[in-house]
Amino acid sequence: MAFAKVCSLDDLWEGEMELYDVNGHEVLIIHGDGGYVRAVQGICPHQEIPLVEGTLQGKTLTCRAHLWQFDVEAGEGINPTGCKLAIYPAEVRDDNIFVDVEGIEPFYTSA
Amino acid sequence: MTTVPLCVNFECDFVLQLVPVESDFTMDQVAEAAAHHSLNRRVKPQPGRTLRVRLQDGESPFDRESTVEQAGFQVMETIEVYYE
Amino acid sequence: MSETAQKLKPLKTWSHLSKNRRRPSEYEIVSVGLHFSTNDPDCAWEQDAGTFMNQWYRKYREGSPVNHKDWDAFRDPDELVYRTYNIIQDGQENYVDGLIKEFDDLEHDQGLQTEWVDALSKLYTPSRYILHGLQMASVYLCKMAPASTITNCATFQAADSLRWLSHMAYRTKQLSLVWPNYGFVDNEKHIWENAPHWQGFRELLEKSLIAYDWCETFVAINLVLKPAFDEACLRQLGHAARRFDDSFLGFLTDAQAVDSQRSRRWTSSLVQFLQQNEANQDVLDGWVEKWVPLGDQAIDMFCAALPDSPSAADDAKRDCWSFRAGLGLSA
Amino acid sequence: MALLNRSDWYDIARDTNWTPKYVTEEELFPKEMSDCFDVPREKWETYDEPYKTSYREYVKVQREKDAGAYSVKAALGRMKFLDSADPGWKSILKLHYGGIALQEYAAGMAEATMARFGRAPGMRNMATFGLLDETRHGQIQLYFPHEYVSKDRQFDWAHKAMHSNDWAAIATRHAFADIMSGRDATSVALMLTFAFETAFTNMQFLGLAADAAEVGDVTFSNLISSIQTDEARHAQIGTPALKILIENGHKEGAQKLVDIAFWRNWRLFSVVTGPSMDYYTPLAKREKSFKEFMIEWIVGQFERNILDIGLDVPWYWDTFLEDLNTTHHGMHLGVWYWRPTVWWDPAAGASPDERDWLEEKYPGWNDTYGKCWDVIIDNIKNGREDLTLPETLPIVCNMNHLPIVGVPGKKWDVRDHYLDYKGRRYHFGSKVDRWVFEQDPDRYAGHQGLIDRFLAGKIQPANLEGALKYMGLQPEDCGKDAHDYAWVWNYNKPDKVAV
Amino acid sequence: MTTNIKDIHKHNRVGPIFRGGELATAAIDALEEDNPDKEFTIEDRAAYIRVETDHECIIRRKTMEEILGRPFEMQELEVILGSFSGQIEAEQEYVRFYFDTKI
Repeated sequence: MAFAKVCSLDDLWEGEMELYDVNGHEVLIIHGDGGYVRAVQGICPHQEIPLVEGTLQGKTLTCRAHLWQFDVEAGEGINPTGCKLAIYPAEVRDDNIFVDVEGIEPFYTSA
Repeated sequence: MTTVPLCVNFECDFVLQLVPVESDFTMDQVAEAAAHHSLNRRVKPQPGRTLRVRLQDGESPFDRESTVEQAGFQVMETIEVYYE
Repeated sequence: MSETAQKLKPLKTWSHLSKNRRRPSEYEIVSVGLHFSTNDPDCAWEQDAGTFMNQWYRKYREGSPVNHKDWDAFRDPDELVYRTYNIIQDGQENYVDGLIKEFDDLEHDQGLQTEWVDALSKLYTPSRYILHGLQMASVYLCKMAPASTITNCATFQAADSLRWLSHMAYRTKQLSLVWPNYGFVDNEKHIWENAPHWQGFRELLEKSLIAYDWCETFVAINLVLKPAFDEACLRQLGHAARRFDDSFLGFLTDAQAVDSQRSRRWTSSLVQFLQQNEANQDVLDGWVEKWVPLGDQAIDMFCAALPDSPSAADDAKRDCWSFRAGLGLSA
Repeated sequence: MALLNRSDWYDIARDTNWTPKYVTEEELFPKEMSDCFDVPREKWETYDEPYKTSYREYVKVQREKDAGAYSVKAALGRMKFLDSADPGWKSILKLHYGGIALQEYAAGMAEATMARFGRAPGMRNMATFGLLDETRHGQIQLYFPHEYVSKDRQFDWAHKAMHSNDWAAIATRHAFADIMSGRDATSVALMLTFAFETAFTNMQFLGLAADAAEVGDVTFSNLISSIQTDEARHAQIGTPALKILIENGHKEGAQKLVDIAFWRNWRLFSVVTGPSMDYYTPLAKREKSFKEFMIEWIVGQFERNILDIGLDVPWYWDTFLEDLNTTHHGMHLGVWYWRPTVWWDPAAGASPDERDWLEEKYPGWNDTYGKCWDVIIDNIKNGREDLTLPETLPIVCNMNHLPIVGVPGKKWDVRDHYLDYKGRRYHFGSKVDRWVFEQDPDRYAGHQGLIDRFLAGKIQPANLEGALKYMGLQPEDCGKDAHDYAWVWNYNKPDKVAV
Repeated sequence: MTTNIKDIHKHNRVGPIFRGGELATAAIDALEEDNPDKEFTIEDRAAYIRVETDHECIIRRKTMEEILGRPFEMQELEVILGSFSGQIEAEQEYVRFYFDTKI
């Protein structure tokens, strides 16, 4: 049931990412170079830093605060390894981005 | 009856303006049409005084009753509208 | 609330780029759609449509037989902007400064063989006229191109030509100081205007300079003259230089080739861009067929004068041919 | 052997003229593209550019200039300044970028005319650097305002203005077509580099930079003064060209081109730089009045230069000196009154304190321009904003394409300097504009100004709304009073206190 | 304004107009050193500094090097040279500002 419309491709252009509240979940929607769309947890698992303030190069997302890096495809930490980003199912229908947040919780480290 | 656009220079205003009039307008009507775009906008009215119309540099005004057609105004003729 | 509904959304970039729905790069922000003279095909510049300049643009830009539905869609594959051009070329100039200093310390010019010094005076230093001619032709292309993204490529190409003209002037002076009796500095114009081996290039250059259709200039210069010059006067001359132990010239031509490679990249992109409209293919082929014989003749005449280089002309022509053939052009 | 100095090899790099054999000299350098005076080639070979540079020096120095401009921008985080900037100052930025960025790029195409068709190799080389410079000016002046478009749609006009039929864009395009884009290489050297770049660019790029520094807009101040360092170099293309023309008996013709260019620039700057300095810049931050800056840069500096090179001052100089007191006040009043037709928010600059300043700098202001502002102020106070907005179009000059203005109030002297030519009446804002037309009527005669287009039915519907549409202005773009009339409430303050 | 506006151009003042900063300070020092018989007026307007003297002045590369205590190429001056009064002669070893005529 749970795919919800978050925004349109007019709102979020290729090369942009934006933080959205989707049914109470803070979700970072990424519309990456080449046109792929991903939805990941909005807050860095390291500390309480919004990832939207970081930078995206290719599929590598870097948090602005301590430069933790993640592969947004798999949600795996690149540096450091061993940490994870929650990935929400996302799809594009008729130029709109839909995300399903049901049953997915963000990861946090205690580091 | 045709519309004749005029180039109007209104006394004490700072700019020439485009004012369309009809060929059967009297000079009083021309003055009124011109005044609409200057008086109370950038020029203070002078109650009790009459507005007259003349060609730019014309020595004397046209009769108040004569029409645009009678005055022979060409399209974009430059006229001055001023207090008598 | 119809009023709110009609209210325009805030922009993320220039309105003309917004339709792409893609975050624009610095290159796009500052390079795309800068010519406003293309807006009215009958009157490029805001004056009487019949002025000489307006007629010129109508004839040589709007009247060109090549067409494209959106000239502003062209992109430089290197995405060069003014800022990055200077950074790159300042670095390249540092490298050439280093070469000059290194070979100067080695007293390189003093050790040249006299036969080769003579060759340099006839085959190398007179090419300042071509380098300057390329500069002139490139600025013309820049002035007339139908999109600012094409103009900018031509601008940097013109600047590159001035760069090499400057190096040539420097080398000419250096050689004249070490070898005062070979006519360096004073004799190049005479050689350029009279020596048989330059007449092919001279004919090609002069005719290219008056090929005033913007795209014909592009074909004549970027697909024929520049490749012919690069292959004959840089690469083959560079090979000959190494055979005469003049490694300095070889290093210099290698450095120049970096600029030429960049020119070929955007040249290729522009040809492919033109080919998006099938009708342009015949026009391009027609121009290539018109100009290539002049290019081949220039190579033949020049390479015949290269010492100890029997295969130079064929090698140079083959390399030019394969560059154009790789772009699907008929020669 | 020591490394060479620039002067050792410089002349070789400009010994690049040759005699064409396979094409004719006329084909290679058509008179209409190269030199309308047809000075022989060998005379041009004495051309010696006084401000020299080499490619090597150029890329190094320009890299350094850009590093300076971009790093200041990055370090100061411009967005914050813009948020707190006075609305009048924001309007200066919008006007500046929209009027200038793409025209600078177009100036590059005029540099290209000199670089291809100039008869002297030294001119061609210097103009190649000039072409690069103008590429810089176009690009950097798009890059800097781009980040503002998300905050304020009017900044879109930095790119859009010159593509539009806004009257200010038509006026700007017409002026620059006349001094650069539509001219041969020699004329460009005189009209663009000499008459414009050694004169008026100083006003906008150094004079205004002084105001910017006062306002605290360090990024903008730094940017435009950096741009002017390029102009100072390539502006010197014109001086040796002028000397050659004078030496070869063409003083009169050269003088005429300089006179035309100077006048065209003057009128344009009266609407761009004049209001910026005397009305939009916050009062406390004004370095000098527009007239004082004009006296410093144009009368004191440029006029002296004209004489030194061997020309005379333009024949209309007395008219011009008189104009310094008036024209830009009328242009400002026109821009403010027709504010929906511009892409910036004009600051009225007519509060009581500002009027005191204007009266001091321009004695008689209150009795003339002030009279119009008195009526405007009353209307706003009385809730009649409608009367402060236009219902028709001003007549624009067929030469400068700006409203035909004059002195209002007690010294009313507005007039139409018209001319009938080949069955059509042309309207001009001054006798000098009319004189320019008469020098070369066919260059201008077929052109239609905004009013001509309106009367020809090209603007539909034929009213102000249609005109705004024709000019490309959406409601969000249209100019409003920059301070939302707050300046009006400084009048009659005692009354308000009493209430 | 006490001078008649029609006479304002009747002067022989030449010189550079610099953008502010360390280099400008050095260049002004160099001007004074290289033109010992000249008096300079300096008008500082934050964004630019107008430096003027009578009829002619010169800045030499060597002097700039001495003042800055580092190698200096004359072209570096371009970074701060926003404008100038008079004519210019910009060479590798010096930059000169001058008038051909005297008023």
